[in-house]
Amino acid sequence: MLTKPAFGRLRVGVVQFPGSNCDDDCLDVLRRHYEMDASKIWHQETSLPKLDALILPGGFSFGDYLRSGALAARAPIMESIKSFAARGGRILGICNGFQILTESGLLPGALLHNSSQKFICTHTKIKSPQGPVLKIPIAHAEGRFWIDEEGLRRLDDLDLIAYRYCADDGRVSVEVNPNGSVANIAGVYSKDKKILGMMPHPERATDMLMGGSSDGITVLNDFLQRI
Amino acid sequence: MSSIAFPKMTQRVTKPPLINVADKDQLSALLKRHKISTDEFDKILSATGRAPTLAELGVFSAMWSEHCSYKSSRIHLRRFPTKGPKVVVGPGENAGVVELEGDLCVAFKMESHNHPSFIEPYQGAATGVGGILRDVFCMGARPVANLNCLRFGARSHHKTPTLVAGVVKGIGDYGNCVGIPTVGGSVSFDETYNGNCLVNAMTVGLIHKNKIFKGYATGIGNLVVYVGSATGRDGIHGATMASDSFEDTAGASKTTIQVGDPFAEKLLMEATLEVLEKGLVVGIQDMGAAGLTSSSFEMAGRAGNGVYINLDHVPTRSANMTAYEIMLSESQERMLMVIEPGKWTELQGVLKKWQLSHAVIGEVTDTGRMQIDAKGVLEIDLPVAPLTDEAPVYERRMALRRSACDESSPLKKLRERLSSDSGYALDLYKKMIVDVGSKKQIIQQFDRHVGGKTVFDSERGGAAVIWIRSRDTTHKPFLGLAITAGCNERRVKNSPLIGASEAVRDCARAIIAAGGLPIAVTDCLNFGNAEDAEVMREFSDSVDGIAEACQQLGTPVVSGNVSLYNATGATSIFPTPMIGMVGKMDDVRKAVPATVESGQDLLICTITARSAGNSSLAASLAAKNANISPIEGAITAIDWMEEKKSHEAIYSLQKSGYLVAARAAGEGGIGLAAFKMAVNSVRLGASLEILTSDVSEFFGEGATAFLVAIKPENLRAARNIAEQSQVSLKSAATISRLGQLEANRRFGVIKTCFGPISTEDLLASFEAFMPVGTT
Amino acid sequence: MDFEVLVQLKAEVLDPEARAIKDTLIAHGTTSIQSITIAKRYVVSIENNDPHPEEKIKKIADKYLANPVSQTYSIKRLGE
Amino acid sequence: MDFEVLVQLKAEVLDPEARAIKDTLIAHGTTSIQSITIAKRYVVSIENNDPHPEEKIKKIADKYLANPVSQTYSIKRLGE
Ligand SMILES: Nc1ncnc2c1ncn2[C@@H]1O[C@H](COP(=O)(O)OP(=O)(O)O)[C@@H](O)[C@H]1O
Ligand SMILES: [Mg+2]
Repeated sequence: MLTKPAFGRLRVGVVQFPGSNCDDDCLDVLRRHYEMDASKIWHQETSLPKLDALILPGGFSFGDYLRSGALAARAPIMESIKSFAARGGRILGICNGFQILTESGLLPGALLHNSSQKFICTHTKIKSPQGPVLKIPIAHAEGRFWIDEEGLRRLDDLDLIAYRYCADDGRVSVEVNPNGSVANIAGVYSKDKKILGMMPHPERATDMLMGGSSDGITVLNDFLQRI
Repeated sequence: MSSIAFPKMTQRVTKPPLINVADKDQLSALLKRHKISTDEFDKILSATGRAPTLAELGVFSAMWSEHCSYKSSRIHLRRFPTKGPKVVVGPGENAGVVELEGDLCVAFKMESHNHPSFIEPYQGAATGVGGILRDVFCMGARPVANLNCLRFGARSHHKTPTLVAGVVKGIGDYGNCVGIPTVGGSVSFDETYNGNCLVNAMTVGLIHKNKIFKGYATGIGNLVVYVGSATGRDGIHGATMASDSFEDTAGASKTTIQVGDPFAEKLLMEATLEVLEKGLVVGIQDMGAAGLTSSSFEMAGRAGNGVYINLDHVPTRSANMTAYEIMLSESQERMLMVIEPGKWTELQGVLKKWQLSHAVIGEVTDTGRMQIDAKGVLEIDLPVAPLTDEAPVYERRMALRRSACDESSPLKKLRERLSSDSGYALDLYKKMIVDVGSKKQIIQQFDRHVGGKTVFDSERGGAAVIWIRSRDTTHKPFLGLAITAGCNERRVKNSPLIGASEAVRDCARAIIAAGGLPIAVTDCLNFGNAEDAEVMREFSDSVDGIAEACQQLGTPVVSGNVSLYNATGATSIFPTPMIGMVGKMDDVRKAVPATVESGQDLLICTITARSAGNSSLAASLAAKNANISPIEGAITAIDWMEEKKSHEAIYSLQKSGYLVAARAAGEGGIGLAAFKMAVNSVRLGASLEILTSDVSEFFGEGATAFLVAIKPENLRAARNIAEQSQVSLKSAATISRLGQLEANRRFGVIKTCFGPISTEDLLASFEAFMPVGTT
Repeated sequence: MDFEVLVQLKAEVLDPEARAIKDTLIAHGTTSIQSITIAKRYVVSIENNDPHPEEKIKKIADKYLANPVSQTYSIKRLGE
Repeated sequence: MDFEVLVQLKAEVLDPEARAIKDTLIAHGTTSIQSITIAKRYVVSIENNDPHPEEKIKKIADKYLANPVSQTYSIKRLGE
């Protein structure tokens, strides 16, 4: 496992679309916690600087009009992001970032309106197959992960389900599914596991003062460590 | 090209048609539609020196409207204390600004959007949030928190469910998208609001003292720039112009509802903050109520200059818009900027980056007049001052409301029944709990965490706590804000003077309970018909009550808003002076929550000033739920000496580190406050036992200042500390971990002197707070 | 019996979504788009033995599907 | 030239909005409702002098208006 200063040498870019609103929050964690020299990348850029990883932050890119993430997924910068991915670059999409990744086909499935039909902001517990139960908040209106049965089987077989919503004790059940996601899925990996998309906001749980959880650091460490 | 000179209109094709003042019938219809009195029209004539054009009449109507001119309230508002060592910008600007630490300041304001929200709850509430955000960011402040105070009619009223669903979704969708956390507020239901719901939105932003921008159209020859969404026929003020003889010029259009576009707002906010940071503008103001009219007149008025505008350059969304329509449109997400010509190119660069339409539409002149051309016609040519500083001011008639004859008898009966009939008391207690309700269904629709600064939000009850958390190292690293807003309208109805003071005091208590130091106040004064003498007396008394409390607490009023005519037929709403307060937190790590979140054993104690007034059932939540109108019964004036002692006690207790939780005792007496404090631990399986058996203490409001939760072993020490401030600290309830016997219960139990309560059902009704409705 | 209910914003009411889609399409280089409007299309299927299906669908549209303040609607019976 | 693009969730994807409306109607006593489906209807107007309007609208629908993972769409040219 890399140590904090080693993380600090990573070059991570945070992509800013019009309507992104967690870009500064992500940058803040990278700079404050990891002491990285992270920077924003404007959506109209057509090439990326030299980077180790990219974060697509949360927010309402292009107002979430059409479908959330849909218009951003077709923005000029996405071509370079796709080639970055093709070269094996690491990408983390959080909330709206996750929606952009599914809309652009970089991740499987789709994110639909919550089954409650309402925006939901709450603390959830999530869990990776082997990892501990983590307390991370969500805040979205379109976070219901959907994929057809075959797709779900593939995710399962290839171990690509990154996080599921679970109870305090780690059990996965419908009662703790906040948005109606298939199989309580909160986050998934791409086939090569280099791209991660998740609805919960790890950057909003990086200090005990923020709603009493710093579990987001575990999520970010895990992502950065794979670089 | 590094600068641009505005192309002036040189050739005017025709003269504008003037209103025919000789046709008395037509004139009076026109004036009625514009809500202009004959006296006011005489003033218009003497200001213009001729008959006005239709567009000019529209401008007068808008600028002299209650909303823009504060004509009925102005003489009263002067009584507010507005100065203080921390005040940087007081009332009169887009938002008030107070110093937090060093150069770091807080800008904040509250504003009403009651009427539009009643007509179209979703868009009404959404555009209300948009408007208040612009008021704050157009000064250069970055918004860090939103709050909202809502009042709806009775839960059982047929309109209520749709209004609640629409308003809450509207607030959420707008604030969430712009990315400002909604961290607090207040909400209640009462039949007084059946025909007039209240939607008051508040925004708090951070700003540096030397980077505060104001709405001044200074510098002759500077350019007037329009920025943001195109203008449509949205929410055009006053009546539509269907007057026969003016059909040709007025375009006889229908006004359409205002639709908010939070995406456009987010872009406008980023662009505005960037433009201000780069110092590219001299003056700036958002186009809020009365749109281009109020922004241009007010900017000119403040600077004592004139402005020339050519409306042909204004980006419009609809075809063939008339001068009248463009000037009075309330299309959302628009800003008016005044810039030096040399800054145009750089400004354009920023605006293009944020995809905002923009146009130079005029320039600052030395005429002291507003001159507006459209399609070759000088549609408006008016002196600025009569519309701004010299707008009419009224001293409306006032009369004291006659009070009910035998004030105390229903209350006496209630007290007796509560003391003798424990089944009734228990039922009333449960009713109160359900009436107040968990706000979960509302607050879950609000993003409370975006920005990464939220320490306590509505989830923990009480005041919200925001951690400044900037990269700027000139202030303390854990510096923060405590913010709260609300008002207990039943108590104001009971006594406007005392009730309004209490609203300020209760905000201060919430902030102090969280560990903050109150700094300043904003308000939103929602009242009924200003031409009803009793309403005006309520208004005046409320102003005095707020003024008194602000004086006592050292928290000046730095911004605010008045909403009159919240009335249906002859019935006005309860006087509802909503108060928003901002406090300073030196160290957010020491913030004290208002709720207990764990199953540990704790004592809940009351903090009561020794000579505090008696607990009173008058206008209390108990009375409301027993269907006793708040007009009956009396509340006692605040003893500020004693009040301050209780504040001192809380500060000392905080320093000692004994406080696990603290909250203002507020509405619903000790019974409700203890429930609110413990409900989350009851959910986790702990039990709450309320020890108080005195009905007045249990249900009554007024005597107890705070409730604090401490570890049982600290009781004695805590009591000593309280006594040093000459207040008493008494245990009133216990929270205990579940015992063996109750281990398989899902929730803990609540025990009261009236008997135990089955929490399963109670919590279900408590959480089923919102009347179900669709948007 | 199937009815189509088309619900649309009143003319001249701002539709920020339609505008954003149009602007983005143009910004991404799609040419010759004149306008985009968006409506919601409900297909409500009512049992054949209902005595007054037309009245019923009108009531549903009025009360549940359209907001009279900002929207208009039209009803069409879909081919058998 | 106006085209209608109807975009709808795939049949196997739950539409909570349609379900909620149906449930509400039934709860409020409206009988004989068999089903409700919802689609989004875009009307895209393309300049008359565009050489390949059909191709263009297909591309817009494919690329923007519908998400192939969860939605289907249909295109219809609207009467002159
Ligand atoms: N309309 C609202 N919007 C946002 N937060 C709200 C609203 N109404 C109430 N709240 C928040 O919910 C919490 C609980 O409110 P309330 O039931 O009045 O209890 P408390 O006595 O803690 O204020 C508070 O933190 C308050 O700020
Ligand atoms: Mg409250």
